[in-house]
Amino acid sequence: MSGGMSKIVKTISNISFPLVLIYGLYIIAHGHLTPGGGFQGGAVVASGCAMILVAYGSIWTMGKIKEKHLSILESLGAIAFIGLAFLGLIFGFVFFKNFLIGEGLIFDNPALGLSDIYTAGIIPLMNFAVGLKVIAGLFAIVLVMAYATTKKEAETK
Amino acid sequence: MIYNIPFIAVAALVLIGLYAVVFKRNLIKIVIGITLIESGVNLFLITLAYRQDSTAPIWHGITASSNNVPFMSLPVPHALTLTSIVIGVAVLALMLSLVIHIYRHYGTLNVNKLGGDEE
Amino acid sequence: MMSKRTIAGAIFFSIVAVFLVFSALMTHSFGNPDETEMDQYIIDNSQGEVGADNSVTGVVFDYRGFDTLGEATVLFTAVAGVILLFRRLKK
Amino acid sequence: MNIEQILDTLLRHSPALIVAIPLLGAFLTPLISKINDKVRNVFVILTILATNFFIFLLASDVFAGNIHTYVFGAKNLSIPVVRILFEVDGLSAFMAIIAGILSLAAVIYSWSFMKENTGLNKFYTLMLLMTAGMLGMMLTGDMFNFFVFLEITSIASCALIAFWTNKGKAVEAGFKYIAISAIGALFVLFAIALLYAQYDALNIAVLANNIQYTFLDKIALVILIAALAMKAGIVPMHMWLPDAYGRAPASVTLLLVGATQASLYGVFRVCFTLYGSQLNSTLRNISGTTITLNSLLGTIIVILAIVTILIGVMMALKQIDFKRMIAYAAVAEIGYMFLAVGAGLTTLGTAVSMNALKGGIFHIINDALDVGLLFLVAGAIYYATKQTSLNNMGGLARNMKYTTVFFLIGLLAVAGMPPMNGFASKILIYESVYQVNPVLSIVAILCSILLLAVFIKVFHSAFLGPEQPDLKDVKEVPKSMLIAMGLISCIIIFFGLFPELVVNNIVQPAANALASNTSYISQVMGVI
Amino acid sequence: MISLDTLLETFKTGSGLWNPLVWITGMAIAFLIAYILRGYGKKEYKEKTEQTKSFLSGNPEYEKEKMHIKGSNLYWGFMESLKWFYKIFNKMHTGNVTDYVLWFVIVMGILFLLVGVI
Repeated sequence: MSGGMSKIVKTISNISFPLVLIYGLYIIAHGHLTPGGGFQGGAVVASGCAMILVAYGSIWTMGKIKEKHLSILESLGAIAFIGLAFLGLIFGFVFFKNFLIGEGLIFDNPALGLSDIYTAGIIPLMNFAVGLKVIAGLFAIVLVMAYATTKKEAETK
Repeated sequence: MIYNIPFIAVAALVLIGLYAVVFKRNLIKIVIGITLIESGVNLFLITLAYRQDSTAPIWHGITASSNNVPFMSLPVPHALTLTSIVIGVAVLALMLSLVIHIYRHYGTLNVNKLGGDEE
Repeated sequence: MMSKRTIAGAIFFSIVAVFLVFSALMTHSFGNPDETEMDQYIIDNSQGEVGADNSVTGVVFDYRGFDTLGEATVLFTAVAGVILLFRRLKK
Repeated sequence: MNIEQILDTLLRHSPALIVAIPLLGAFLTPLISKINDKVRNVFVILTILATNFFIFLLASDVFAGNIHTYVFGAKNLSIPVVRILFEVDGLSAFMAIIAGILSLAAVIYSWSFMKENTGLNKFYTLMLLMTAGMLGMMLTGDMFNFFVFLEITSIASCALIAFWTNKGKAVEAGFKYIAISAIGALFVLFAIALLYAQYDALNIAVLANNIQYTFLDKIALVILIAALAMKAGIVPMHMWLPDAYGRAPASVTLLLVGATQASLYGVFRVCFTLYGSQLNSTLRNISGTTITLNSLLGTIIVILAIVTILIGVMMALKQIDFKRMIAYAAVAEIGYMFLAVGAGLTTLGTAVSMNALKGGIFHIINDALDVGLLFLVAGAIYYATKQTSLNNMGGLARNMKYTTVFFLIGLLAVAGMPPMNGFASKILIYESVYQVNPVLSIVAILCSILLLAVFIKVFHSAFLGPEQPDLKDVKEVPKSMLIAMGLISCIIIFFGLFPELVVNNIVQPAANALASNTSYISQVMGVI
Repeated sequence: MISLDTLLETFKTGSGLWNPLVWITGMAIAFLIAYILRGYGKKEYKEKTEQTKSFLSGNPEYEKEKMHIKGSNLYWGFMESLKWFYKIFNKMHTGNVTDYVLWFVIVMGILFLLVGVI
């Protein structure tokens, strides 16, 4: 696995990776309307990244992206998530308040004619934050474990 | 009574997992047992959510005011199952990485051949 | 010849098994739970209060949003733990 | 907006902020640590200090007698309770104080204790996450949320136990801990699902309001008590505890003590609050003597506690590894709390019960401080000599004067010698348990004497005696470790000198919260 | 904050006979008595005579490092007399995850029997 797999696998994964990516992003974006959400879509995208990892081998992938960048990305997603909760504390005076719904800020505002759009307030934003977090997190786990094991094999060889 | 077959399946899953943890000697099998227990608990939560001839709790294109509102299954257990699945993934990742380290140190996965806790 | 451990394990394991299966039989019959106050409230009001068509997402991110924060924290913890375990030991 | 209003606002939001601030700090730590290490350490310490400020702000108001509830995502709670509540009564605030003190000491201690190691960014992140998990377990009023925070605590502490991955035993201890805690947490979730299946509620107060003690409730009660007692290290489910405590870095062990007591808090919460409405219900009459639920549960807990004390002390007496010995002593100390609370449960509603509960709860904080101080001393000795086995030590008192003094303080406190806080709580336990059954009290006193013998052994073989040839160039440990140990020993001596003050102001509200759950329920359900 | 009479309260014996002043003064008196007795003994003590040398029943005296009793040698008699106890409990403590879980199952079964039947 250290050297990656055959050319067929690499080509197929190259072709199918964007589709997986788009499908996962679709699931994340429609989390409040259709089945799915940040975690599910993030898992889909992370599995796509894991496919690339399996096809090209962990050493090549580690050369492309380090796990510390992934952990930075993940903590950014987590900070965005908890930051939205703190914004609820600031705007809605309650921690985790869905401050875009029913507060007449932007949505649910008859004057703007946006009252009957089911935008779910901050839920899509939270979905994106969690999606970013799950993508980075799961891919970091898979990458680190795969890299550690392959490095061990390379040492024994 | 006979309708409780899913719950009996839940009990069976939990018990199989517990059996694997108690009576198996291989660390990987122990990990598999723990994940079996976890999937049993998740199955329990999901079966609690089901109501006879009910649809998924999604208001697609209808509102509470509109007529022919469908009979929906319970949404809370779905959310709990989602949470517990993600938690299970996290625990599994950590357990497997510890198993990798143990294999590096002791060169075996047999529980009896590990160091034990008595010096 | 079974060891003492196996015998004790079998006995107590079967006791636990009997009680768990009994509890499975004692649960409300599959498919029709009792009157559910909390879930019915969520089903009826999630669209209006949260604005999400998907009631499950409404529960996950609004009604029980703090659980979701904890869940995200669990994933964060696992990633930190795995990276910690596979770190380089030399400076 | 004057200071009064600001304090009032902070007080209203403090239950959420106590958990949210360490979480935010943990999420920010990977970014902060890009700057440099000193900034990161200062940031972590400041985060813990802010958390402690909110903890004491909240506790000072809760001990005045009013229960705080915080609804996440809504201005005021609605019936049915669909949102997650934080409900802080005397017991929760009491435990939160313990967690705050322990985490502060642990973070200060690890500044110089962990200096030589790599991967410190993740280390501090996990420390903060573990603190947040403990605090969430202690403050939450929602069963499933309790499970989530239980998992956060277990995962973070598992990764920290296996911190020294170049040692096989540390990794093995980490695997044992994660396996045990995963199984325990999964069974807790199973019990929560059983409760949800019947009452369609997850809030503790709502469940406690309409719990019926049906067959499924019996199953759930047993599973909850067994799983949480395993996490709390009750004999015979204690065996993961010496491994985990003995192999982890000392500052992590200090936090593990807090995590163990959070599980202990879970047991008490389940027995006294969740099933509190049914405690007086008669189960059956056997030849005239009526067996009520509280007597049954109390007897079970007392038997477990006596076995725990005996085996913990006896096993501690034969250990030669310093940290394992303290770990077994910690098992015995947990047995004392269980003994007192079980005795209080058997005789619920009497003056004896109130004294027993007070003794047990007072012993929780004393045990956390004493055992924590001893673990810090063990870590200091390891830092100075790189030895853990008592056979390789000797004459350390010559070079490590302050450490010796701190060890003496911890020794006297753990063994329950005056004028330390261990005596103040143990004599409460002895007195009240004696009125329940004299034999229990006698066994407890004898085991306390044996506990003294255990640490006399450590004191003799590690600190006294001639200077060993390979320990000639041992230095005193750095300042931050001394500061952490001094902080804890100051609290120990203060509690030992003014026990009545502590009992009346801090322990009494917690004991009242245990004794009756009506106020806990009525806070959510309105006046019943 | 802490007023004076509350501090004085703590010196009264509340629940539990607990008075730090009594204990501390008692210890001081004990130390005083010990010091006085030591003063008596000091008169018969002569420097640089046979008295000061330690006498190991005629054997030569070891050097200082060897005189230290190691941790595992302490309480030898106690361990020896309780060999049977420690034999059982060392067998119980197999550092083995599956055994730990087995103990959990055993306790859960016993509690099931106790709580479920009664």
